[in-house]
Amino acid sequence: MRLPNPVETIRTIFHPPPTAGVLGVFSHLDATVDAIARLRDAGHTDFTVYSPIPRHEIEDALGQAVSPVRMFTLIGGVAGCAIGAWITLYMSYDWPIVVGGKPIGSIPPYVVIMFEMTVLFGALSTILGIAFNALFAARRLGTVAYDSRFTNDRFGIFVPCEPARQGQVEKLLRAAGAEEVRRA
Amino acid sequence: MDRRRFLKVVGVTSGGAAALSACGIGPEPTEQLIPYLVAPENQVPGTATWYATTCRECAAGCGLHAKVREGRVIKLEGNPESPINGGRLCSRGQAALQGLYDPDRVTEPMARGQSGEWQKLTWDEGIARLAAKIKDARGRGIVFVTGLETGSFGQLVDTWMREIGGRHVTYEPFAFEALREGNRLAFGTSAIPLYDFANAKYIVSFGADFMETWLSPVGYQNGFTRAHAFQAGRDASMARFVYVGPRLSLTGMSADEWIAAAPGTEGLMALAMAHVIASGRLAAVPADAARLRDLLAAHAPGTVADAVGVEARQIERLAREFAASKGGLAVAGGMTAQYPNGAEIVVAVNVLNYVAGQVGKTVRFGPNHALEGAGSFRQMADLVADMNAGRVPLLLVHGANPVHSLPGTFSQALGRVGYKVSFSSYLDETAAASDLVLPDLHPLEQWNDSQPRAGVYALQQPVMQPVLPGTMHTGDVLLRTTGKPGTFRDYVQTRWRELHGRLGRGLAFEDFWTDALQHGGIYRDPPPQAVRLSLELGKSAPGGAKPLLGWRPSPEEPLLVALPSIALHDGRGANKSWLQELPDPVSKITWHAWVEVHPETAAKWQVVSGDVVLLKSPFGAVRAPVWVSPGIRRGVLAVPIGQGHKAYGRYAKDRSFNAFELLGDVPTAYGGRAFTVSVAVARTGDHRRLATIEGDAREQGRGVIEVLPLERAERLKPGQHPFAEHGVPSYAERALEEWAEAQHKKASLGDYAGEHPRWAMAIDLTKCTGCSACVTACYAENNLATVGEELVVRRRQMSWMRIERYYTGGDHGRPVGAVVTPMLCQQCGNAPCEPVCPVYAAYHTPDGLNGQVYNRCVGTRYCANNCPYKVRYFNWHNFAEPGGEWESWPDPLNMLLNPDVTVREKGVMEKCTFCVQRIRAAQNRARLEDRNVQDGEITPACAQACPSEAIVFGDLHDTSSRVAQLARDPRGYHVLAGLNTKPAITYLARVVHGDVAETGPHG
Amino acid sequence: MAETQAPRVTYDFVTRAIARTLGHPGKGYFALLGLAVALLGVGIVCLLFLLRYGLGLAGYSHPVYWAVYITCFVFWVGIAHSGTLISAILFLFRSGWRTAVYRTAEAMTVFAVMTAGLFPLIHIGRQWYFYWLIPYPNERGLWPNFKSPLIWDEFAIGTYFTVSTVFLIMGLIPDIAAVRDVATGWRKKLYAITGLGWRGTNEQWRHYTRGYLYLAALATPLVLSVHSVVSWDFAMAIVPGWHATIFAPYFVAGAIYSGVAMVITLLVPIRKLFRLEELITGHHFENLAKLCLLTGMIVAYAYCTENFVAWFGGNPHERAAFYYRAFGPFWWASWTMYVCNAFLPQLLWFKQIRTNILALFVMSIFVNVGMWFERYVIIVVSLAGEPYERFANATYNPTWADWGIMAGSFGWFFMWFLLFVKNFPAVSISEVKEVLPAPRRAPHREGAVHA
Amino acid sequence: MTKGSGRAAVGAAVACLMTVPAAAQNGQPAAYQAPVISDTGKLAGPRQPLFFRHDVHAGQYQIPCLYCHATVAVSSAPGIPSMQTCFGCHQLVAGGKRPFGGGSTLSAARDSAARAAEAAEVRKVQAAWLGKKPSEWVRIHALPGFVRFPHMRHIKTLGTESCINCHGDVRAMSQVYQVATLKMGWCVTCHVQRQVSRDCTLCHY
Repeated sequence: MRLPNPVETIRTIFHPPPTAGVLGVFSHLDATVDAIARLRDAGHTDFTVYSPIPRHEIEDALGQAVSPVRMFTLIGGVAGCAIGAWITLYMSYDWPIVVGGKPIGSIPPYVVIMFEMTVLFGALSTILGIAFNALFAARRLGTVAYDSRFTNDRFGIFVPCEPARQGQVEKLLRAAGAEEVRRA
Repeated sequence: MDRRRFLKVVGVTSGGAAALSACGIGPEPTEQLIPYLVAPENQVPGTATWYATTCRECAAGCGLHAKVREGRVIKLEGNPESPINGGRLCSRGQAALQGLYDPDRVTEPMARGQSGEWQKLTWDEGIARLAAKIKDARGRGIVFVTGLETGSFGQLVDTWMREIGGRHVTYEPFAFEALREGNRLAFGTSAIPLYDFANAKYIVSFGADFMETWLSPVGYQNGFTRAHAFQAGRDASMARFVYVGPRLSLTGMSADEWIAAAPGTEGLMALAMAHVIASGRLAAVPADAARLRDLLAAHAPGTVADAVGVEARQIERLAREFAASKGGLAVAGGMTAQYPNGAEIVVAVNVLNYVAGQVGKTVRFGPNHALEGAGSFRQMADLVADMNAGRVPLLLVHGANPVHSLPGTFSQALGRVGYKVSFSSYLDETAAASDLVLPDLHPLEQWNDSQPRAGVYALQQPVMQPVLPGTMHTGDVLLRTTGKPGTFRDYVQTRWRELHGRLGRGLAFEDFWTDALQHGGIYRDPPPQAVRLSLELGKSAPGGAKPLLGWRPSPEEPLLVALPSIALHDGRGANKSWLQELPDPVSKITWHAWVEVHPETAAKWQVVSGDVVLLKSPFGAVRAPVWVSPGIRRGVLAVPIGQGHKAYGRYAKDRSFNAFELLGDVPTAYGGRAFTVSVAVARTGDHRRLATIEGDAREQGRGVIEVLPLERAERLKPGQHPFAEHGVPSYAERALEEWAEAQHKKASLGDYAGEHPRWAMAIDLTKCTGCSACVTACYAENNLATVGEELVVRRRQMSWMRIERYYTGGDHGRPVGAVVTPMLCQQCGNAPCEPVCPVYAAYHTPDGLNGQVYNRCVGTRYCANNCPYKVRYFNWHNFAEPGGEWESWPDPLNMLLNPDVTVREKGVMEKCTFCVQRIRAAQNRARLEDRNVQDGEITPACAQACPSEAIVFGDLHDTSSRVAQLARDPRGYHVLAGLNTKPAITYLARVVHGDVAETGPHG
Repeated sequence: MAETQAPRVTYDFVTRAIARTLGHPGKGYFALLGLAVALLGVGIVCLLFLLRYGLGLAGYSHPVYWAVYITCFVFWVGIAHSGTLISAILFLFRSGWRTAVYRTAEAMTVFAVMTAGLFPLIHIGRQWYFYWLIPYPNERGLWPNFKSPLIWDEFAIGTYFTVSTVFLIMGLIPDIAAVRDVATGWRKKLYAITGLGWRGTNEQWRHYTRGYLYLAALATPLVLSVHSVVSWDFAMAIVPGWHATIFAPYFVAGAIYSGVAMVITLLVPIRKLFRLEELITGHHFENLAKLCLLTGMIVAYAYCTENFVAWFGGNPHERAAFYYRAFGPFWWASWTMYVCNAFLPQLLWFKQIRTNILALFVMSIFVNVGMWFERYVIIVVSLAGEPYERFANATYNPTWADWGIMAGSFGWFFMWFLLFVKNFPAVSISEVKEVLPAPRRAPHREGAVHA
Repeated sequence: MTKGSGRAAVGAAVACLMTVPAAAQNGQPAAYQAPVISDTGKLAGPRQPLFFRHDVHAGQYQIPCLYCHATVAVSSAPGIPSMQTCFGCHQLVAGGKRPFGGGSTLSAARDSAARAAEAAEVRKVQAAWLGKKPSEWVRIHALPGFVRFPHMRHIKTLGTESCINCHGDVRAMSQVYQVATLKMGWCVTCHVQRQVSRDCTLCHY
């Protein structure tokens, strides 16, 4: 057998084959929300909604669960605090040196370090959480149709579905008020 | 110890390496290790050897111990066996080291060429040239000018001059002619007696600065503090000291009472006191004092009070106290009181001593001072006359710099001299003006001897081989010129053989000689010499008249007093950076001269400190920066002597002004030189920032210096602590102590667990005079950099030991006084400097020091900000960089670096660590001998040098140690104790007679 | 507030208006950039001299061991504070007016911290050993001293720099994506990469908004802590004039005060330069002005407290220190600070001043100067004035080395800032849109919910 | 990592220490015969002006270290022997007559050549003495200027055979080279192991 061409493999990773489906472009928020409701009624679950800004109308309509990012923050913060406590105390006792007649390991000054480490690690792990969840682990990122207006002033909904059912979806979206619908 | 072998050593050897490894922070590249060819005896690499010799920086002739490491002498300390200084040493003496390693020394013989440029000569050429010159000048008035030489060298010169029909003039700018003449007038002998300060009960100084340059400052200061120190329980515990003079000098600052009598009238005051004593029969007045009746009658306090400017009551009081003390001592004849009538003042003071029956007690003739043998200023004047008259075809100069001390006249006269030969080691003004320079060895490289005081035969031996191979001992030069056999060493020895005959006490000569070498000389007590009032004295006082009022300064022009600088003496110290950077004990100014002006006078002239004024005397004019000081009499000005060199070396040249230029060159009646002159003062409009280390002249009641009146001090019981912090209720006290205890427990880990010493210091402010010998000692011991004038102006001096001088009184009619205290690292128990250091460079050692790890320091300088005592110093530049702009040890000065102390690099904080290197050395020694360090075994450099023994060092945890006892003394207090820094230094409050001198508004 | 917006301000308008600022820069821009780089050059030259010949080139004297460099350090750290305050705290408070200004403020924060961070390194004696302050395992087995406020500083500033940087980048992502989709040429490539593939899907927004919220929640206490720690560099020392309990709040207020002033100083020209009058309105400036007034009043109060306690406490050292401040040789510095920081801002009580942008600009300059002098007075004058030991006190004169490196720091700061505003959206696109009425078919009450 | 290596070094040093006194007692190294060195280029350590063989002097002939480094027990500096010390023996000892380590394997020619070479080195010593030109040794164990190392205390505590702890077993070195790093971590590890103080001002002042 022949080895897979590495260049090919990488391309397929970064440019996966497009997902089949329908893309609706909306110019109005309420229309988008309406469309979401209709889609959910029609039993569609895993469609993607584009919006230039975050709106909780959309979030509510989608009924999403709370983001898991908060766990990252919590764990990061706690870890940071612990690390802060550890380095200060360990490093003090590793080579005990008296300064100003103070105890070798004096907690009050170390609280400052612990606090700063809490914030530092909390923040960094939050970033990780966002990047991990939103940018890399986002479902079907890059495989679904996209329109550059979505970051400007248009809302969009992409409904993945096999060509056979695309007709209904188109109809549904138009009915909801999409100003433009195209197949992908 | 066999010197010959030592001098055979080839190469300074690994000493050089040690010096290198002491330079700069950071590992050195691989270097060569050059072994000795022959290992010298009693020289252990890495361990110091000590040699005894004699200090030749002034006429006092203190005994020295020279510390030698790997063939380099690196420190000078006093020789404890010498009766002159008893192991103590002043700044000038310690700085002799910098004269030895002076980077501007003349390296080899030189002669003036046709076009006046210097030409190097070989010694044979040089000596041949000298011999030739002598041959054709023989018998036509050859003159040899030397400093005071009371030993073999002086004798050699004398005999030689006699042979070739020349004359030998010994010239000391401070020759104390007034004192000698005064003694001659009073007692018929021009001898200078020994003044027994140590056993005096009441001391009155009429302008004698016996702590600065007067005769034998170290010994006299030591004696003074023995008498003046406060010692609980000692009967008549503390002598009273009254200082009479126009200026509050260093000596005056230690006085219990300063009386600024009208200049020139000190004699009247002394006579008035004598009058009171004699007329009141207050003391056992000697019978022959009756001859003085007329004289004294003419000087009743009431008669002289107005002239002196002191109330009669005060004079009477002083007289009564003086007599009642049964141990009065009056001294006079300092340069600052060397008026045209200086001799008369000395006579008057002699009369006072005599009338009080103190002559023979506190004033002891017999162990007379060597200065008796010094030439007089008149001889110098005669010489100048001869020179001008062209009667001097050949002039030889050694150990004197008359061109500087006699600007104008002498240098002009030099032009009329046929040929001038200088034996100076440096290219000073006189050497620069001569035709031939035959560089002498430094006294530390020389064989020689001297007799600083009758009965003291001090010996000089070379403590190291010559730094400059191209120099030669002038004694040897003379011997070779005259074709005499043997070296000068042999010459010295032959003299000592003769001495051995008289004082040998049956020892074999070799033993006698070795013994003398080891002890620095032979010390004997000469028989006391009885003196009686001279017969002239009565006659010289035709009754009624005021014979001793010979001279009064002109009333309209201010009188200027030229004062000898404690650091630069007559200017011979000017090329030593240690002495230049040593803050003047009074003015705290470094590197330049100044003119002292009384605040009221300054206000009248509208000048402030730093304004440059023009001083014009009949003899010359100089531009001088003003320093406004309450420590001087209204209408009197004072300028220090010693600066303003035109040559002499990089540190001395073109620095400030030469006070000698203002002084007259006409001998006074007593054959001396008046150090006072009336001047006209004009503002120049210029201003300069003084290179001073003084921030505030007033202590402002910050509790830095505590003062106790004697009555209270005597009533203090052990256990009392008048200076303890008040205001904390006892329960809080207890709570605080428990808390501190808990803290301490949590800090007793690792190296800190178990028993450790707590190194501590006690400083007795009653003894400390502010002479600053400790400062120079610190420079020498700890490789402190000198930073130069510009940086001192920016307050960047490196002195770990800062002598703070605060003025007291002066307002609301309170008498002006001054208090001094040495301020050094307090080695706090709870040091504010330590916790702020991010890298533990400043930390607490188990034995209670504030360690400062130079190589760990990154230089955040946070510690210095947080030090309330401000005793941390920062290396703003690289002071060790060879050839660098701020180089502090230009070769060969770097040879005096102490290899036991790291030379700090740029960007590093440094500070006093109680000479930790000495502590560790002592601990190593003890460990080798399987014993503990004994109390008193460790002496920091400052404590070792202190002429008044004010500093005591030891272990606070050893309750029997001296320092622990002093720490419990009721007089003890901690500076800024309110900050809870727990300092290791206990200051013992200064005890004063009379009421407390206010230290400030809150004081 | 939606009503206040002109109808022509639509989503599209916002995108275009802000994308336009990223166009090809003009002569004026390059002139400014050149000036900044020149200043930086001056600073670098001075620094090289300092490294070669030692800190002695600067104006330090015996008791004044910290001076202009630390003054600049605190000054820049202070500047840094408003950024995170506006972006984080006001974000939590949901105050809509922040959206137009927070990006500038945040960028300013990051670059100010970058500037501030240099000074501790410059001012230490052996700059080449700065890394000894970092706890890294080394052959000697030595660790830094965590009891030293300087180490706290190191951690606080380090954390602050990291967090404010990621905070800035987070906010940028959707906007970069927005400009990516309208940009052309090399910029499109640049934004395609820096946009990290943002498309504004519901998934992305879901995590993004949450994460942003938590970041803000973390940044808020951080802001307060950082300048508190900086203030402890002084408050933990026993120098009279430093050793005060009010220092932390006093410094934080001062920091925000100076920061807001600097925001005004920067926004006014940017607004003109980029013609963003519709987006950054007088309304925004007035709010900034109010913030200025508030913090300014706190600072003024702190001044009063300091002086009152010094007098009332009766500690001779404390008294002397504050007397020296007001009437000693540095009186001019002290009174500059009192006038610029405490008296002048009182003008902000008048609406005419608050709404007059030129007046605000001038005022902000004064406040910046005043706040620099506040630090100068606290650091230099306290050290020179009352070092406990009367004998050791001395004056202080800065030298060219001080001024040169300070000038360099301004060059450094403005260089980065100018580069930023020309290459990344200086005003947040998505957040500005958020406070606009969303496009709807049916009219709908908006603002009430969001503004 | 660095710390670890330091520990390893000390471990080794300690091991040596324990073997040595025993060896000294039963005079074990008597059997030791220093090898013939034909090519000094291969040897570790810097080339010295004079090819002084510690392995011959201290190893083969068991001359105690203190014979030449006389002050090590009383002073912070061990002291380099004066040329006089060298000449003291070498005015009698011409060199090149010692039993060679593995000498048996040498051919007669190479044997005599080697002996000639060693004798030549000895003549250098005599020349140095007579010419009053001390040879300039290249320093191998150098500490930075800010470190104080009191040799005598270490000798006092660890005994006169303990030199090898830091200098390696020079008795087996034909040319001396640096064995221990002599870096601070290395010193400290030993101080910690032996539970002696590691206070900074023991060495830094």
